[in-house]
Amino acid sequence: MVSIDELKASLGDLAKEIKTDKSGKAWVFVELDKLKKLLSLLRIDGYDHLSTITGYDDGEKIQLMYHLIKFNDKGSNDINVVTFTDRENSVAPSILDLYPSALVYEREVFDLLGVRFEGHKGLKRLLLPEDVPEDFHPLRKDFKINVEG
Amino acid sequence: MSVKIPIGPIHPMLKEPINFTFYVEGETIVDAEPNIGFVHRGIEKLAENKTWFQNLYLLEKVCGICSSSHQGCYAQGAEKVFEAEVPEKALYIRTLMWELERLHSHLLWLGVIMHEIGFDTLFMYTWRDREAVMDLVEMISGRRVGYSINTIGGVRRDIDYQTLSKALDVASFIATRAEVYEKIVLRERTILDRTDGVGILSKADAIRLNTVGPTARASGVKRDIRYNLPYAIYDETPFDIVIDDGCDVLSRIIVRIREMIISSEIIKWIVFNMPKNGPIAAKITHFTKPPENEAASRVEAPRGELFYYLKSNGSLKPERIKIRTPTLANIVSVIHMVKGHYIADIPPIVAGIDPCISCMDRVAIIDVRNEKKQLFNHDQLLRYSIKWYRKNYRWLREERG
Amino acid sequence: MVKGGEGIDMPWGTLLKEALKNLMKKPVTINYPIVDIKVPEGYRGLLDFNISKCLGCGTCARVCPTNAITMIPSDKTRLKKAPRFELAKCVFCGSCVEVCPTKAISFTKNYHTAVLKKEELTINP
Amino acid sequence: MGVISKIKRWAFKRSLWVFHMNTGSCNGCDIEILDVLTPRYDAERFGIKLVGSPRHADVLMVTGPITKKSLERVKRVYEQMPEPKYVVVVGTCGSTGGLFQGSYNTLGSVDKLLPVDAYVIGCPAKPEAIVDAVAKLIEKIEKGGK
Repeated sequence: MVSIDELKASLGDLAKEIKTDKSGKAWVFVELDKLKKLLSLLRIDGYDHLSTITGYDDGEKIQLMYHLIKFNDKGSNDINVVTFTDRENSVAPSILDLYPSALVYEREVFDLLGVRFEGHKGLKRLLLPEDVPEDFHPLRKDFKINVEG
Repeated sequence: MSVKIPIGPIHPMLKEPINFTFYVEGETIVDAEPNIGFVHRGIEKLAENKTWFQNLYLLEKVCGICSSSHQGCYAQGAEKVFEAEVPEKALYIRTLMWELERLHSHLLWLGVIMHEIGFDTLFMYTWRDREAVMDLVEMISGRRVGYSINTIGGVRRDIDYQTLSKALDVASFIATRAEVYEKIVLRERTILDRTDGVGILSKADAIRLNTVGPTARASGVKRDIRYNLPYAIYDETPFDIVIDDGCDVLSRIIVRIREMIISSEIIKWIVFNMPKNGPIAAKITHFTKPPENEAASRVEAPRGELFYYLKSNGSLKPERIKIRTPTLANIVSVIHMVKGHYIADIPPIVAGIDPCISCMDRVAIIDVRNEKKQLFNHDQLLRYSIKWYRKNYRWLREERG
Repeated sequence: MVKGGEGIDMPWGTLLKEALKNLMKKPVTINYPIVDIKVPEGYRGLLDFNISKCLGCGTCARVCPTNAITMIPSDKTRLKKAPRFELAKCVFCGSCVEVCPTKAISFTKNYHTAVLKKEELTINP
Repeated sequence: MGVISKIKRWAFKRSLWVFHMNTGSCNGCDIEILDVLTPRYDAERFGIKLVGSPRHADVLMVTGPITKKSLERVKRVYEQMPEPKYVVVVGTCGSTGGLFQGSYNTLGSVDKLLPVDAYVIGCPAKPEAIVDAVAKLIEKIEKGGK
């Protein structure tokens, strides 16, 4: 379990807010322009496993969540880094150079939510066919489906 | 995997809905590009439109092979969202199903990889032995695949002494069979020639590419969510993590075979330590509304780390559900692994990560020297690789020592 | 990991022993279409519906994840509505069996789900 | 009835070759189809064989609700099969859409695209039911359906 004080000390004022949920997991909130700096600090600290990138459209902003693990025998830590990007002009820095496994995760978020990752060469759709309209991003909240019957 | 990739899986051996483009120079692969999404069914969007309880059955169908891992991982996350206390007996039954699933999944995969290298005898043996596990899960849950045993706050069915003693029998049976398989795999020339030294993924690369599950452990990376971030009852369960430093397909086979033995030991431990009575589920019904909350949940599925993110908005339907299946995490490693190998090695390498979307149904091979494009389907590729090995057998053996 | 070891240069050594052992055993193949198989207690097969117990409350239709149950007007129940089961949509999850207040819905052990027309499986009240 | 069609029907009776295609299923039905060919059920007793090319196949076994990416492929595979050809759908999601009704990326049921001869309901179907389906199909062919 990661302690908040330790995190605060190592991240300095990069993080906007750090909180823990009921099960003791840390959620670190950060501004978009400081995201890369913060992730590189965490990467140096030993958080070398990126579980995935979650994109979530809350109606006003698009949230990007980076779920990281620091493996350390029995006392491994997992934390979640949260940042926000604009809904109309969704851009975020690519973290491919820090985490090569982000290759597929960034393509997936781009595909389903339309967030463009700057610095990701050859960013294209991962799951949907190539011929769908360019602005078709099914996980956005204004796209509705009907599951009744 | 799957899902979205996650999703899914495909038939692990005969035809898969995944498509790779390989760039080759002569016989050697210089680059590869996967094309996935043939099984993308929009599950994450559908999940936002169904209730928390209906999603139990939807998310189980992300993958038919690791269905219990998906459902259990979702239920575990949803319990955090609902802030529910799970009875201890429910956790034991849930873990029992997870381990049985690992047994049948590894047996299935062992058969598949043997088929990929053209060794169908062992394929038939493993699938025969797998039926013992399938009969047991049918007894416990009422279905062979898609057990639907988990619910939010516990499990749906109790387990009686007869079934528990059957579980003991099955565990010992699979453990003895696993020993036989290990002997065969390590001594059969046919298997050694096709898998030893093939698909190298070094320890540093495995960590750098965030490889998960048995694929990482076969590269000497000691990472197992059951051990590192214990969930359910794994922090009390005594078990060893199997690692091997061979870094090749052979190591991946050995790691999975030994994991079967470890799993059978865990099953025996669960059977002996299961609480005798007590409730099996917390009181949450189809019409209970959760508080506004979010949770991340991880379990070690047979193929590696499975990740769920759940967010509720206080209504009967979830706000967002994110699934990251282990195959998706490993697909980057596959691209790295095939580079520098021969076309004939593609089937064992790709099958080596246990892709839930597994097989390749159509492979395009492009020769970078003369831009010639050749299309293979999976069967042709298998036949091609067996023939190629027969022809090049002698010098290859010398080359690989 | 010890590769090879004794017996490696005896082609088919380990496997041949295994194969010979299996030769002596009786076949594992079940003679299915001729001999019926036994399914275990609690198997989740096709649904059975007993309209005399049904209240017509419609809880089953609300919990069904696949919209396989629709409520249609009927004279036979107290609330003048009864469920119609399109079993071609059923995924055998058992939600309806669990929530039914009067236990009017139950699982049978019938696993013969192959049909030439989907409508053969619909249960009308 | 001509002699040739009689011979054709006789030949079909004991040797249906199956091409299996996953069009977006969860793998559950796929492993059960494979199970039918392994020692416990051993469908090769009845001459049922999985083949690797649609050009050799008599029966197309489809699992899954047909995703957009697999739509073109399933059409192409069906066109490549020689006449007479039959389609068997395995699993609830391929038969009616099942849990994936309403998704933006699936078509729903297979019968919107291809003429289907037999359905195997179940999520996933039990291997015995898949054997049943082939038995029913053989019966249908004997009676001269199609």
